[in-house]
Amino acid sequence: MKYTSQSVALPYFIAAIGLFVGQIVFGLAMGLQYVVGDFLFPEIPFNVARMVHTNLLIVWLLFGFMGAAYYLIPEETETELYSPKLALLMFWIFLIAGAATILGYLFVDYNTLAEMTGNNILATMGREFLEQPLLTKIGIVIVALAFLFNISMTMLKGRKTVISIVMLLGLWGLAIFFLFSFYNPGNLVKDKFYWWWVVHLWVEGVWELIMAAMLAFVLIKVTGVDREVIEKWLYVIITLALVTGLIGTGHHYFWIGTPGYWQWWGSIFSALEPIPFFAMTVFAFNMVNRRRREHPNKAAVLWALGTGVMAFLGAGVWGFLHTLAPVNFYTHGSQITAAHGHMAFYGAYVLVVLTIISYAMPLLRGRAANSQRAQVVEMWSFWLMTISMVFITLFLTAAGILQVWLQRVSDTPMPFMQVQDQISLFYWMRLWAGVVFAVGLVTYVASFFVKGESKPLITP
Amino acid sequence: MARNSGPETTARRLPGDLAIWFFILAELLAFGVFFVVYAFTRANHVELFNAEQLTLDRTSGAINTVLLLTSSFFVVRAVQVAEAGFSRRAAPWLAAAFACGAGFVVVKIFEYAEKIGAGISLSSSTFYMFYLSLTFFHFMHVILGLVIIAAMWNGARTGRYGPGNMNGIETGAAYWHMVDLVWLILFPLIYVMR
Amino acid sequence: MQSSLSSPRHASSHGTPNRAAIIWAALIFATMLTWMVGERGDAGPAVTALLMTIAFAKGTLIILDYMALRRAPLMWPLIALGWMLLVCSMIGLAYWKGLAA
Amino acid sequence: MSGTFTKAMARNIFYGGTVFFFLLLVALTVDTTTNLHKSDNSANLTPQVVAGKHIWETRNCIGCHTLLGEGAYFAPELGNVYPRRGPEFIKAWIQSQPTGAPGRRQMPQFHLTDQELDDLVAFLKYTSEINAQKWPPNIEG
Repeated sequence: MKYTSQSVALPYFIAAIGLFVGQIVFGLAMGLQYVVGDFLFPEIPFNVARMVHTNLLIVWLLFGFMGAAYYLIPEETETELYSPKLALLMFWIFLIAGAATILGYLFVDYNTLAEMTGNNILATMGREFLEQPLLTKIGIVIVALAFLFNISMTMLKGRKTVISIVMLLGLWGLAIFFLFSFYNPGNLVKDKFYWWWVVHLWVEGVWELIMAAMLAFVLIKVTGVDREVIEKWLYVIITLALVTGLIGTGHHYFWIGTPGYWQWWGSIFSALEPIPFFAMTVFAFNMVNRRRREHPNKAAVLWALGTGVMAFLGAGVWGFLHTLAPVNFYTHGSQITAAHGHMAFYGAYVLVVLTIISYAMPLLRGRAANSQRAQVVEMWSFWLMTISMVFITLFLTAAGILQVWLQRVSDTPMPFMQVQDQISLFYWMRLWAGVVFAVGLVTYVASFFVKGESKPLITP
Repeated sequence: MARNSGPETTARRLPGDLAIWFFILAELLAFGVFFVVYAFTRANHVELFNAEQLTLDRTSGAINTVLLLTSSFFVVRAVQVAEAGFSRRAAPWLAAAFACGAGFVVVKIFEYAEKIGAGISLSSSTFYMFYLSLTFFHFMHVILGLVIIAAMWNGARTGRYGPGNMNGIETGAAYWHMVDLVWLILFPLIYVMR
Repeated sequence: MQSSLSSPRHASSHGTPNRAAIIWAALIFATMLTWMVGERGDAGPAVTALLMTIAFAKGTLIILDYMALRRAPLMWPLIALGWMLLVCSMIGLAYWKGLAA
Repeated sequence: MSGTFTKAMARNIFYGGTVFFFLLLVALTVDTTTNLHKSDNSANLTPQVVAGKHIWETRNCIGCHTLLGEGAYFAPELGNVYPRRGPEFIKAWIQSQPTGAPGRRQMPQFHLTDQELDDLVAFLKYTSEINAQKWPPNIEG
């Protein structure tokens, strides 16, 4: 850590990990509800558990992105943060608002929550991933603006590197496209159309800028490869990501009442979306192979390489599997979608946040790297979580293929619930893979408490 | 930046910036997939495609081909002149290239106006969907290319280019030739071949 | 800038004006050929093959000379020509499939 | 790798390419918006349908079901539930929840009034008449 204000990243990272644990607890509960339908009913119905699961994911990733920005922007711009106090204040506001929202989901009837929080003034709730009450949405905008103000002011007074510019572009894009969450027309087709301007343009657009910038930052640090080289490739990769991803939005416009031409535009451009992910993998391995130093933090290198590979598999390959309109006609809204969603979010965004945490956390705790023993535990957690996620994805894919076959392709299609019974074996296996994932997560948290002789921080 | 500093004049060298070549490859891939998808979709609707293809104006398509080819030629001349060390003399060539490209845009707008006037849209039929999508996608590339040529013209006029500084002009030229290249397939595929 | 006087060694990748003009004439001639085929309304496998061959030939000239990949590292002209060949032959294949249907 | 590769050019291409493809997305969006009335069934978008959509949202139905394939995958697709089950079955079904069958997936009781049930059914009817390019493949959704 070169600048004292970087330390505001620490609470953000801790909160991120804490909420991650919460997300997985609810994930396990839902995994069980898939096979034991009345588990926790009526206290926590599936729709509440799912809302908590997905909203916690989004919130902890946002905590991760913000923490990453607070950590890397001062170092990149070579100046102290504009206002560490504002950053800490926003941390508490965001944490309390987030926690209040989750508690609201759990302890207040959703309809009552909607009435209490002004949903009748401006109805924005009840749409997938955007279930947050109006007040929370406004809170997110305020926190995001204060955060962007803080980061932008820091950048204005310091060095403007490519990594910091790309990171900032991504974060600004994130805030701007979130504004579409306030647009909820009565026309369902329009509602769905612009809903994707938040969801797709986040995860297959501006978030990729954030991810690439974070990865590039860690790669510069752990490999010692010339900044010039890494930044040029950063530009090329994000160009490819947006060139394919922007029109790739069309792969969500196949069957929601939009004109038929989206089937062609969406299929063609989203078929190219794996290319930037592949480029990112090649780039990460290339930089590590050309490394000019042996960084003591081996775990961070592992997370970084894992990000490349798993993002390519989850977002690239599993996305491509069902992105072509003739295939998607059968797979749309099936367990195949769920399989892709799990591995893509894990591979691209969970791993990139864990990468920066793995790199920055020891430095924030005053050491160059954790002890050998702590790193071994951390790497174990990587393999446990990653391998179990691969299995979760494979089991869901198998469930999805069977579901599509029985319910949609067959000459004598079966009703939904009957099909669900047929594929419950795969749901059980998914649940067990999820348990292993949770074990991996516990291992991960434990790695922070493993004692041992850590590498001392040598200030250059 | 060891640019052309070696004594060997025969060394193989990629003209323009590597970054534009990645972009060109991505574009060629997108166009290529689009073309092949068109062709295979046509195979399932031969009558429809053959009938509606006749409503296209082949002559303006051919004129546009000539305009793009001529424009490309002018850009080559501009690059040659700049390479010989006469940056300012490259400017008129680039202006001529721009004029040809603008001519393409005008012809295309007339073509679109005629089709839109006839009530044809992206949703009219599979053929018109492809015709409008492919030509409009290409059309936007021409517009972007014109912006780039204008920037190159400005650079040439201020004497920026020369044997020691060819990166900008070669990069823009490579992009413009790519716009030409895809049209060379697009024209016979959509306007002529039945 | 001064050094450019003393370094006339810049590897010219872009051929001569005459060569560029001759290629331009060939490209225009080929375009006229394609246009004439269209006006005559010719169709059939031979015409498809002819038009795709013309397109490929024109593309080759653009790639090798105008884009100046002739003197680029071998990988680049091969990728560009490979793309051209692949697209033209896939289109040919699709038209052949259309005949059978 | 011979030749030039500069950060400035990579940056220009990033900005140029991004603006280009974003404008293309905007152009397609404009076309979609102007032609949407042909497929979005907005002719039947009555105040009752809008009220039904509000019920749909405030009961967080999307947390279990899919609607035109989007949502959770825990419970049946409802984009075509209107032709699949008909209005009376839908209302009776909602009123009789939860089934309480041990080990089976449970749907909460939402205590909807008759008016609210009618609104919701109107919304589901409107949704089923959206031209979704023949999706889903069959009546089972």
